[in-house]
Amino acid sequence: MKIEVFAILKEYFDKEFEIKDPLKTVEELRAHLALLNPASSNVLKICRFAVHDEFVADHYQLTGNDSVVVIPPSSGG
Amino acid sequence: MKIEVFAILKEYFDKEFEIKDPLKTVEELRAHLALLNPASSNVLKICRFAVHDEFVADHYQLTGNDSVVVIPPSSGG
Amino acid sequence: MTAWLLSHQAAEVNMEYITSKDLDLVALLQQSHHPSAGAVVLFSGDVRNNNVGKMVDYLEYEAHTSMASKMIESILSDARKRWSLNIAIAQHRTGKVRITESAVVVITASAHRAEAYAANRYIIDRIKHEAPIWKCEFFTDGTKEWGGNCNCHKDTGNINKHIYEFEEIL
Amino acid sequence: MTAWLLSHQAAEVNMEYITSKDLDLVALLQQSHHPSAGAVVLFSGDVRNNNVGKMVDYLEYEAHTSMASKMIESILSDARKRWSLNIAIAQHRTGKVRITESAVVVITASAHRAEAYAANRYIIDRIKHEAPIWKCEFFTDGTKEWGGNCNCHKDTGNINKHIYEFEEIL
Repeated sequence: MKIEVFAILKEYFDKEFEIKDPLKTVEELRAHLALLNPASSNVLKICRFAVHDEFVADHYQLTGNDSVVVIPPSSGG
Repeated sequence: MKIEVFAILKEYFDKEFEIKDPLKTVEELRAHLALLNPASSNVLKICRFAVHDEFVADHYQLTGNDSVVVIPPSSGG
Repeated sequence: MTAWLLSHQAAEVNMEYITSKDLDLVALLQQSHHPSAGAVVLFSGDVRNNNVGKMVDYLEYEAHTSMASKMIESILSDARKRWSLNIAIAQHRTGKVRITESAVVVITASAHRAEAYAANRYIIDRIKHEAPIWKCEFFTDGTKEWGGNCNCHKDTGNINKHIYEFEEIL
Repeated sequence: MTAWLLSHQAAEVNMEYITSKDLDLVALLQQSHHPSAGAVVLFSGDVRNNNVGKMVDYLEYEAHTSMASKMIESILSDARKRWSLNIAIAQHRTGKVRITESAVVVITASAHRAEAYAANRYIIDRIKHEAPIWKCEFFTDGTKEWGGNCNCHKDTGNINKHIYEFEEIL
């Protein structure tokens, strides 16, 4: 699946990258990313995930074709 | 003394006029104006009075040379 | 840097608090950005086309100019004491003001937004209750009425005691 | 009458909620006077020259444009449901924003001022907490930091539950 990250997450990951591992849920993806770069785990805990421009919950079922966006807490304004 | 009125009071009095009667206090002036035009008395009750650009209390001592301004409740903005 | 300093001072020192000219909201807003301010709040009191169920044609404002100016200056000064403000300006118009035109403008700027909102609300509430400025409403049916008086004395029993909206929210 | 109607619709329908261009506060303000509105409130979130004790050189904003746009649209729609508003617009900038420049603008207009202030505060609070927009602070000492995150989850225990400033004042 395709992953896109924003803001501070770009200090831990490429802006966009592929994950080939067969991850079933957002929860599994969050854990997988934390393993890829343990320094990111505190931020990842408070990130939201989105598919097709909609936020998805931890139990959301991912497919290999999904494009997943990882959204850190807002700091606009 | 010279009297100047504003806003709704102009419907009851000239904008500026002289009072020759020997009025001693703001309280007396307020009563005097209400006698001059009884229709104005309800408005006069809630007016503030000013001399030299400063609000003055009911017991303020007037002199014949004073210019007194009669200030209805605000309705700006 | 010099530019904002000069215009900032101009806004506060040479401000005409009462004017019969159109309020230049654009010029006032443009000079209200300040390097230490993260928040700017502008309030414009516009003339609207209806009041108490009647269609309004236009308003006419009258002021005791010298007293109203001193009072606005004093209100702005109180606001600066109460909050840490980088900008605090206010201007009220007199004479004929048409629908959608601005009768009064208040601009506040501060480091954080809570102060800018609160101070802005405080300033406009006090101007409306206390400044010797009056509006006469001219309705489309040809009638007119000196209106919208502060009626706080009915609740407070004292023509010098007001009930301010900002007190409910601070 | 036609002029404001057209510009009013333009403001709400064709509004770019997220833009990399300078925010045109003047144009937005000028199209925010409405015949039924007695109060216009404009908030501008400006970049200030210091934060957490450090001198700021400039900020850079990043957004998930499509999600942030939808979220701003939804926040404005919620505000219109909650209050009777004649105007409700908001725009956030991305890219490099310099000191005194506006990073975000919110304009509300309503018949009376209480609604315009409250709705304005509601909209900016929700944008800051919820919209996927982030700032990176570039300090004059050469360091940079992704900063000012919403930290509500520390108090609410839920990354989707926020503590809004507007809730304390409504």
